[in-house]
Amino acid sequence: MPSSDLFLEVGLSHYLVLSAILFVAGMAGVLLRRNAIVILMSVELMLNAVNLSFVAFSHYMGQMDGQIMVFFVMTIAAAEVSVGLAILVSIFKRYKEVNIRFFEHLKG
Amino acid sequence: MPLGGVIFITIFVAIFGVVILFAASLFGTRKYDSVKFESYECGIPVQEKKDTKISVKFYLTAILFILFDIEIIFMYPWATTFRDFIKSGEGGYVFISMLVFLAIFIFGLFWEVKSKALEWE
Amino acid sequence: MGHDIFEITINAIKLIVCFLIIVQAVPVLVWAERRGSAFIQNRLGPNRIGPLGLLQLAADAVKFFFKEEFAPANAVKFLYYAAPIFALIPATVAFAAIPLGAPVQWNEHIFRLQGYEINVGIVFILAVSSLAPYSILMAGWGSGNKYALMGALRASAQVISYELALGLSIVGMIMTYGTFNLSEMIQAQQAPLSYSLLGFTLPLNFLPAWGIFYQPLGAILFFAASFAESNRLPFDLAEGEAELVAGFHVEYGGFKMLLFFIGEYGHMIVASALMVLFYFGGYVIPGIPMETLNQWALEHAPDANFASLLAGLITLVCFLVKVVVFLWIFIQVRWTLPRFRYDQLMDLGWKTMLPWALFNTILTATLIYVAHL
Amino acid sequence: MSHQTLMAILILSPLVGFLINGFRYKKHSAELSGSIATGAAVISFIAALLMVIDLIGLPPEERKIIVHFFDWIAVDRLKISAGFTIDQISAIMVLVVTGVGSLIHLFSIGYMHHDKGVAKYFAYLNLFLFNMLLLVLGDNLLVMFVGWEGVGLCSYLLIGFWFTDKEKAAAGMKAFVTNRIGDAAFLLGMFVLFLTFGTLNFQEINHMVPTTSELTWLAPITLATLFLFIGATGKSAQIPLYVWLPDAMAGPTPVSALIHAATMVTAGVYMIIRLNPLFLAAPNTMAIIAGIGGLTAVMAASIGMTQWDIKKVLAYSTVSQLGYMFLACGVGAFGAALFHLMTHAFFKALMFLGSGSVIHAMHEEQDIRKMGGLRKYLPYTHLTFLIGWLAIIGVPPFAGFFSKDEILWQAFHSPRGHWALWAMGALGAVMTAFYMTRLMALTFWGKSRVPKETHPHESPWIMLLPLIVLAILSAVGGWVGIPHVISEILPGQPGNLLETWLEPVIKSVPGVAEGDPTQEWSLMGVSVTLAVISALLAYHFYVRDPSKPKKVAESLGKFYELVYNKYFVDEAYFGWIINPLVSLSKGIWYYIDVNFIDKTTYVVADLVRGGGQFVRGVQNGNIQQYAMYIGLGVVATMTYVLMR
Amino acid sequence: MTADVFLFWFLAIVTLAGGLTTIMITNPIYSALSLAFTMVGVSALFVTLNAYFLAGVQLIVYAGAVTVLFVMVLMMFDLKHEVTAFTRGKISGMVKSGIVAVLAGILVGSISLTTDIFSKSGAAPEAVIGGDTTKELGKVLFSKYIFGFEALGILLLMVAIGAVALARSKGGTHAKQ
Repeated sequence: MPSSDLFLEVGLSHYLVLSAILFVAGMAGVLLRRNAIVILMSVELMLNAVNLSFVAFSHYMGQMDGQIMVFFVMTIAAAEVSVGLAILVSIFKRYKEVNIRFFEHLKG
Repeated sequence: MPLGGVIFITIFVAIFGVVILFAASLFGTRKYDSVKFESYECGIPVQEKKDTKISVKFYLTAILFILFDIEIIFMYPWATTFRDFIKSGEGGYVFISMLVFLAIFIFGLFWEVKSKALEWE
Repeated sequence: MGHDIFEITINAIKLIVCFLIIVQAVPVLVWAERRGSAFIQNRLGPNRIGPLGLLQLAADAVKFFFKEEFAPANAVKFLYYAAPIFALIPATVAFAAIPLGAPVQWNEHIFRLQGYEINVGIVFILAVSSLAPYSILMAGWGSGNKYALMGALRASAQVISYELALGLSIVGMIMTYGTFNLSEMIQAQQAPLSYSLLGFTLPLNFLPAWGIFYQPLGAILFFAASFAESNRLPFDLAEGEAELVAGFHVEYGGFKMLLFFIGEYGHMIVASALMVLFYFGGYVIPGIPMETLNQWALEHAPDANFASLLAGLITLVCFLVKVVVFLWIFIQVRWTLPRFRYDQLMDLGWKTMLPWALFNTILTATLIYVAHL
Repeated sequence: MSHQTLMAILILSPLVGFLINGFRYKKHSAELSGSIATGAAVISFIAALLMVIDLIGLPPEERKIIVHFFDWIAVDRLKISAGFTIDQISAIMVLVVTGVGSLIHLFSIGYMHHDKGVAKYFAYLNLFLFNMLLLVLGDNLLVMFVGWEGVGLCSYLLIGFWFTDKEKAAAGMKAFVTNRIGDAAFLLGMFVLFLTFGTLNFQEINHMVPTTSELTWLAPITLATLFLFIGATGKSAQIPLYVWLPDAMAGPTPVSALIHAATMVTAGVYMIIRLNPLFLAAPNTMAIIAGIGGLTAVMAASIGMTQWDIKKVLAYSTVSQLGYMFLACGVGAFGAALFHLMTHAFFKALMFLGSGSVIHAMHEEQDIRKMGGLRKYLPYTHLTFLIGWLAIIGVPPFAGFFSKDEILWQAFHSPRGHWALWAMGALGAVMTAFYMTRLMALTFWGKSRVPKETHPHESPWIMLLPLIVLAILSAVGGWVGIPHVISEILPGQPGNLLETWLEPVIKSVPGVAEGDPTQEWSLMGVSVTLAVISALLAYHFYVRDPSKPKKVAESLGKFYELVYNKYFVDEAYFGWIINPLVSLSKGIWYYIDVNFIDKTTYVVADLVRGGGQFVRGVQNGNIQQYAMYIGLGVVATMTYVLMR
Repeated sequence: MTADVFLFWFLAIVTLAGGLTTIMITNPIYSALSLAFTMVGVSALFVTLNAYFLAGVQLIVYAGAVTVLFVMVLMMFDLKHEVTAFTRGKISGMVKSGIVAVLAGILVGSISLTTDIFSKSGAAPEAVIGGDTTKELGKVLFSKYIFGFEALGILLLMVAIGAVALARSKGGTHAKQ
């Protein structure tokens, strides 16, 4: 892509690159943060990034399937957060701890 | 383009709020003492620790809200397209599949009520 | 390019006007509420400043402006100051999407009497309103006060609980109109009312085809849920003076408090406007379809432009009158009903309104399906 | 009604029954729960019947009703639809499953009358039926696999139905775990098939199978069929995975009849018949199947001769009969396998239900040493059991004769067959006759050994009705597949209906020669004669002798020598033939079953545990580290994909 | 630079800023709030892609429900002692950062290398869905994806039951400090 177009015309690749950066940012959060809740949030960030690329593909390829997938991803993300936070709250109630490194003591 | 309008009004309101709060702070009288900065707890001496015991119910409500909210949102596309489906002759199929979905919804709600997850006190 | 700038300017002005309507409506509403409540309770209410106490609101504004500015020591400063501003945004953004009157055609330009036209209007308004808990939670947390935090949690739990009933109660309505677009909904409500089922038709031509006649249960549920959404009595548990002092804004005073007020009244206005839009025909005058009105305006105005303007203004007034009726119901209810207990509130939301809304949805779907058999 | 509606009713009716009974799982009324469940099964059966009648109306080459409900999975090449097929094979199967299933549901109403969890029981039974229908009707391997897993689950739930008894719960667990081993292999087989053919649809696979046979061992079809066969040995209780079936008798007896005799355990055979062109293309696999089948038939029968528990005897008998079916599959006689599957479903369900009736009458006593002479207490049960007995030992013209004989003949005659296979089959038949007669003798005939405190009583009509229906089926069910040599001498010369029916869907083994009628007659004669002799022998030992020796020895001192001599022969039989045979059987049971096979699994378990200890260091509980491994994997994969 | 392009860049920067703040800031509450901000940004990006209904759903579900839940839980926890924000281990931290950087490079690189496949010339203009996609979405959802739709209903039911069971597991009904 010629550099003059880069800022003047927006296409699929712009959205994809944005989505990729968001995804990688979320991944960095998952890998590097210590607070379990923040890790869950980073997972949400990754899912959002994926959603963005789904919608972008859907738009530029003229198919609805991508948007449906986003719908499903959102549902599953919400389910995941519900269960994840429920587990975190249970652990927090017992141990007053949300550090992810603490969780390795929970193995049986 | 509505999106631009939305962004515009959002920023405008935010700036308006900031400006007006700032302006109000310029005009107000200022007579500070240490008591004034304490948290207001009905006049009794302030407990330093925010020793709040918050019922898990709040968060349980929020979780159930998310789940039911999504189920409701699933009904929106159905609601808009239901008449179109009826016109194209697929109404019965879509109607039944939604009834199944609603049955799941109702079962969930019924279960939550029965399991006393929605009881307060 | 000049054309673009013209459009942008017009839109910006429209948006600012929308915002100003909300802001300016608040003192009027406060006055109405105080006078109204006084009459309900056999008192006089504010009557000293200006005729009928009308200038009381100006005096209040000035008083708020000169209040002392401080934040509690425990407060998280950023959240504490940001919360009232965030309280304003959802109501304003949602209000700007509501069509206030018939579009005005001036030569080749069409001016819609709304901030912006959004083709998924209902979803947009619901989405924006769903952001309301943030302001509450930020205020509750930012104040660094446990009463505030409790109030915030209660308020947000309440708001989200009733959002379910609210969202579900309009599913039937969406099904009836088959669209998310607010303007199309108003269009659909112009025709005379007639019920048709299994090939039989019951024409009731003297009534307009308002949503209320198709969705009476949905309308009641929606209205009740809007009370809870805007944290008004009998649902103002968050403020429950006896238990929580003043809820999440216990630490707020002066103009910050006023901004919360504006947000709350803004919600009320949006809720009333939506009630009118969904169930009471929007800006259309009852009994007079838009064609008749346009015809009438053409006969009484110098040219087509002014006729369109006239029609727009008349519908705007009509809309405002309808909205005012509902605002008055809001005020009337506030001073009539006692406050719920918190468990009663939650039970009402989850165990009464949600099942009824579900019932309404299923009933509507069945009727529509049967009607088309 | 359209086929789609019928198919939906057929499949969903048990599911609805399951849901209804599942929601009222705490209710105690056997009548109501049972009626709901039985009603669901009967509706299913009627729907199946209507479909099959439609099917018969079609011309033979087009006999296939395919119903497509929705696309289930569509990822790249993997396109799986929720589609169901009724063709000649599944028609028989679906009738057996729903028909016998309905009868067993009916029987259960009486049998489970006093049980507390009766609604739960019927819910499981309906769920089983639903899953079995998925398995039978699915038009691709994945849908079949869903049913396959589902029936395994139901089997587990029902074996451990009285889970408060630890042993019974353990038996359920054993069945589940053993089945899982097979299921894993089944999955592997599916993967290989998908890699090879790019589809999992039965029709497409059967179309795509090359006409030439694969002769090497590691070729994809041989590999796939081997994996699938291992899966089948798990589900159908063949060597080496049969160990769970005898233990599975811990479940309620109707369950044993439905799941562990008539339907579920035949799933492996059914799968092989479904994919018969595929298996035909892999002669090596076929040889293994035949060998394992024959071996299982003999070994299980020999174990069956030593058991004292009425249900255990029947269980080993089931394993042995399944061995016959695999033997038939292995020699390419798929039609015979399906035939035997059907007749076996009739008579084995009959015998299990009969044993249920006996157990019911004896107040939960299962030891045949404490029975005897029950004929006079349970006349109808005895009569029906008798028919089942005649059928299983292969007395003409009962059902078992035709199917078993068909298998034996094919084992000898088919190009993939061998005289040794025939010999194994015949030996199995002889032993079957012996232990079944022994079972009959000890249970119904001879002197009563029933303890005084039990008063056996005939079962209620609701339990007898299924017995009678099944008895009729066991008697006449074999007439649909009368071999040519016999039909030639019968009046009217009835054709081999089953063979004609199955002809379009069953591929025959390449190089089948016309059979020699004399040879067929003589083989038939040999096997039947041997079986009858064996049965008479068993009758002699277990009915006549046990009472005679003492009486004769005490009262008739002078003729003692003569009598002694007579008994000396018998003792010799006992000492030289029966006891060695019994101890050999016991030895086989002890050394091969308990010591060798069980121990082998322990060794595997130890290996896995040791490996686990070694790898455990990596799994330190640090979730972020796991995430890091995932990230590394992603980076590596992406680099590989980009570099390629 | 047209309005659309301007909007994209504005939203992209805003969204990225929100996302980065989410993972960088040490106070979890600010993290959650900036996550909400990111969600709103993504929703606006959906609007630029004509996915109006999804944008609304994104706001309702993510910003209005999921992130509110995060904020509520954080406020309930009232984390006094701040958890060490980032991983401490030097080697693993370096490896992790390395993975992130490499992955970012690979993704962005491969997207820009394959850009000509998807660029404007590649996709025919009429293939780009214009206007209102909401009804289209409904139609596809309720015909092609009906099975997934029902399955998700059951998933949500299971999660509702599971979450209640988890929330009521040991530890009483009150969070203790």
